[in-house]
Amino acid sequence: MQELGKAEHTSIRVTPQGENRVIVEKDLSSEEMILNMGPQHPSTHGVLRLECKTDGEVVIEAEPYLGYLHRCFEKHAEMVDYPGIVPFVDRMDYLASMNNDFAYCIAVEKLLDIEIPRRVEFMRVIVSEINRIASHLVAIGTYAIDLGAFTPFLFCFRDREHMLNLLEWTSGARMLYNYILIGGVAYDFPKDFARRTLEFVKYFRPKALELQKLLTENEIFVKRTKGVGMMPADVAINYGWSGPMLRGSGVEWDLRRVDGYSVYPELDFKVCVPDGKFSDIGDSLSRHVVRALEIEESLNIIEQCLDKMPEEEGFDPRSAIPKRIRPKAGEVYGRAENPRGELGFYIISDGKSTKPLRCKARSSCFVNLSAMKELSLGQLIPDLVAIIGSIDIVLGEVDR
Amino acid sequence: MGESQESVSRSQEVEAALALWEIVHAAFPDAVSALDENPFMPFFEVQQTERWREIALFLRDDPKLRCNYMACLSGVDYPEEGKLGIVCNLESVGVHAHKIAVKVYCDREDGVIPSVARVWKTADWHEREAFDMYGMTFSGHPDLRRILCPEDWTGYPLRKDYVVQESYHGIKVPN
Amino acid sequence: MGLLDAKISNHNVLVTSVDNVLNWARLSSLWPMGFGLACCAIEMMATNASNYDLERFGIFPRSSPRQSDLMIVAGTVTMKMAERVIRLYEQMPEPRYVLSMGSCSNCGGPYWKHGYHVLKGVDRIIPVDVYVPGCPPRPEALIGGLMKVQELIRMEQIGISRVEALKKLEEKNIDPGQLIEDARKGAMAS
Amino acid sequence: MSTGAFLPNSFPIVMSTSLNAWSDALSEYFLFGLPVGLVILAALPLVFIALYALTYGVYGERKISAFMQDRLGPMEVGKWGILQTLADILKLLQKEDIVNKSADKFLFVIGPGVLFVGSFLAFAVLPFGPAFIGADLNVGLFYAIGIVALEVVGILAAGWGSNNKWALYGAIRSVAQIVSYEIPAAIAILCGVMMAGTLSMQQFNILQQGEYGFLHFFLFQNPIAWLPFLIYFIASLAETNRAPFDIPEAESELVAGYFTEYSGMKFAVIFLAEYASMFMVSAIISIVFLGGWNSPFPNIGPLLLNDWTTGPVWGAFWIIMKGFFFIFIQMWLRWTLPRLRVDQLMHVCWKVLTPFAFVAFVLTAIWEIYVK
Repeated sequence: MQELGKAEHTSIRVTPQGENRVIVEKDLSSEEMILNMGPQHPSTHGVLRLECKTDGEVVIEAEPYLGYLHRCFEKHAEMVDYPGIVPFVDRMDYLASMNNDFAYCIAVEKLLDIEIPRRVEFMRVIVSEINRIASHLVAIGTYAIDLGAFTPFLFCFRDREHMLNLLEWTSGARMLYNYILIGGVAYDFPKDFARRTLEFVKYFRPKALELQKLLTENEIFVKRTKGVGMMPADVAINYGWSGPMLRGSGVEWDLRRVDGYSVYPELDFKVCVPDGKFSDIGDSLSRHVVRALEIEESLNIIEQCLDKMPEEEGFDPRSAIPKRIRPKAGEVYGRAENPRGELGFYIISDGKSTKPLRCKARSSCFVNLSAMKELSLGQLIPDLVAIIGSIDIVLGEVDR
Repeated sequence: MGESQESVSRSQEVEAALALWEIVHAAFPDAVSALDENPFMPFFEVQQTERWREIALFLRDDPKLRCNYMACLSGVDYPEEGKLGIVCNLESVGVHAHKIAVKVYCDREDGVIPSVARVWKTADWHEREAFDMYGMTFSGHPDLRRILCPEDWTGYPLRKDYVVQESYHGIKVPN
Repeated sequence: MGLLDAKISNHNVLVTSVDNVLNWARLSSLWPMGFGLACCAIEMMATNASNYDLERFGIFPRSSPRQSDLMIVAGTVTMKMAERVIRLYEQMPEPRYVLSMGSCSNCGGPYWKHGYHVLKGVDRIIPVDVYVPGCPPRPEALIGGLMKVQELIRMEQIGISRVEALKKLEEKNIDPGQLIEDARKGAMAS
Repeated sequence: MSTGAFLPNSFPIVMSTSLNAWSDALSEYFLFGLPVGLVILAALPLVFIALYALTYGVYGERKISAFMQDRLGPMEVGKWGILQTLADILKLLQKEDIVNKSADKFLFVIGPGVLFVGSFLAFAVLPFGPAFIGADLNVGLFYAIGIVALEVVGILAAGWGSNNKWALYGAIRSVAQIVSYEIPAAIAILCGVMMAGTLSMQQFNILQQGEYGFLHFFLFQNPIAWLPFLIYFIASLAETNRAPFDIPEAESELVAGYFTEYSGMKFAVIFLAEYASMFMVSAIISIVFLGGWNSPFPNIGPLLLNDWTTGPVWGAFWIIMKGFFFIFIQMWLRWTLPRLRVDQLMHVCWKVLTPFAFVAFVLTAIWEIYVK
């Protein structure tokens, strides 16, 4: 079974330059069919809709339709004041609320030009890295479901619960935390947080390995994802890809390293890119592998942060929060590395009101998904599912 | 975040942007404005809107610039000036370490901005979103349709004078 | 009551026990449609997953509306989605139930005031049987809501309408938390 | 080979000792001139399918998958959830039976019926122990393989009649898959037939009888028998649409495959048919390669394990247990592996399994003619 699928029809493999694109010959009996995938479909990760033109199993063209979860974030951002936006930001990428808050707070703090206590920075990094692991686990789990393996999904969710418990213990909410505030965080860590987090890290390391054995190294999984949805690096940059998607194409681009915001410059972590031995650089498998490797890196970051974090008795994490948040006139583009890529906020302040004049969220999924049309050309329907899964979209962030 | 470290990196950012702007200004002396040297987001404005695509291509392809990555394209409404605009955050990934923002304006009613969807493919959806929310047209866009709101939605929601429609397909919209 | 929606005016012992058996069957195998819309969908998935395991109650998600009995509207319903929700609801076979999960589908939630594109409550388009508040509701809350649906089914009889059953349910107010507690105690005892 | 190979004295339960005694007796039973016995004969496998699908098929699968996934599975409906499947069936009975307007009503309605009849008819030649078989045809195995293929018609009717694109995709995929995998499966079975020299299901069992238990099974009689055994097992997964070949009902791709549009009782019938054919292929593999209703235990000196565990009731026990064992492996694979892509599936069939099946065929022939 080692050679299983080796002679896959190379004519169907697509590279975006288009030299290997499948050309469906129009003979007399062939007829195109329009297949409407979604908005309620198990593999579209929510309410994405794809209108596929198909010829048999081959997708000639897939046009994504968005907006089924358009919740008017930008309108709300203009209607409520700066701290009031945080809960809405939470609900954008609901799998990684902490990271969203972090990105938003970075943008506003840049505008306010305030200094954050060092301990708060560490706390922010810890919670957002925990949330990054949780988010990657959902991404990997749902990807497994897309490819037909149900058990890894449940393993992922089982381990995710531990992280949710940690974050709930810290912030009081299971999913949408509203924890990172402008200028600080809502509460100090509970007593013993460090010990329990380290316990979790110790528990989770073998589980991550188990997941890797069950899924990533599975022969069928590799056959299903290797070489599917190829995206060369330059095209990926042109499409504005970021995060694990861009790194999957072999570009070492991580905002934690490039921008070096917060305390990331002090931390020792690797920017994960595929080495091209296990996967073809730029395919779905690479993107999956990058996520799997990042889980490991995030665990390292958490350990380092817990080690370096200054301990202070009676620390008030809200001490740096301004009494009245009214930035001076100006505009800013602040961004941070979300589990799905670059999450940026473009904020205009008029200097007079406590509400932003404009707050645009540059969501990573939205941008990553825009390459869907190109990626899907000439693929088979099962590959289409594999590609959507590898993009790891969260519709809340795509549609905002 | 260390204050001193941050201010150093910021000024570096502005310096890089200034060097970038000088090259663009030399190539298009009439079309671009002076650089706004604010520490958060240095930007310049495109004064001849119709030359925006040319400038964009130059920004992307000039070997000294190579702004190959468009981080963000946001539509903005300026009701006082009677204008709509877009703000593009550009960056060079893997080649140079500089970034800059560009602003392009158009009229509020029936405004047209040249599309850069063929320069940066990511601009395709961003421009569709700006069209959806603000209603400016992007000339030369391959597929300019609404992206988030339904096709038959009335009005442009993010304009400051937007009024929500009463019902959509028989369903009451406002609360 | 679908096929059995015949008018039976006087309830005797026989009809009542048939009722009980049929109701038991329906409440023991509620197959929800995996209808994840937004944030709540993740909590719904978490409830289906190992830690909360809805399958204990015989609830396991089907992806086709034709084979499902219960629609869990998990998340924000937007204007663009509204017509699809109606269509999916109509595709479900009777007897069908709707559980509105989370503030967004209950009433629009945080998007109540400025959400021009958000439907302010899924009950504006389809009839809702049970509302579960929360943003998002915890898995325990969802399980509580599902127990409420089970209670509603238990109240149903051949010949009486859903509205009357709902009224009966309101009269007989049952605390879902207590139900879970009782079930747990029962499981511990056995 | 005669029926004299039985050891009459070793039967633990005093019953008629000759082959097919129960079924022969039943078939001669007439009540008021009506062939009641024949009806019972036909009804028994049906009852078996229903019971097995209710208990082991659905409930067992849910429990097994739950334990593999750190869950509990059905717990609240009856003690440990044992009434879960009963509740499901009762509920499905009450559901509205939807036939959509644009469906081809005739095909839509007969689809599940054909599907079920196809898999049920094969049970006619399945020996449930030495004393019971529906019809001891001399071409029993051939008949079983042939009649199971009737399912394809039912699936195609269901998928086409639904007038749903997902159902159509599911049906076409399923038909392509089943028809393709018939070939390696049939060739692999032919290897077993060559070893036995017969097509009769009962004869297969008798030939694998002996005091050394499992050593008489065809799997261990021939150094290359494991090859057709594996080929047939893999092909049988594909024929019954089980993972990793479950692409016709791939939930994440095709919603629910060819039964997307089915609700209520028709859906239950489709499920019943699926579980029936799962048992059928498992029974065939255990009859052809693993001795069917023969006890796997050998006689070790004074411990007459083989003799003690042989008899009509023991026979039924063994064949059902062997079937269940293979179904368990099917479930195990189902909850572990991702699924293949369509073209990879066809690749496995035509470029891997079929050539190897031919190789196995030739090698078995050589072994049978020149070595044995």
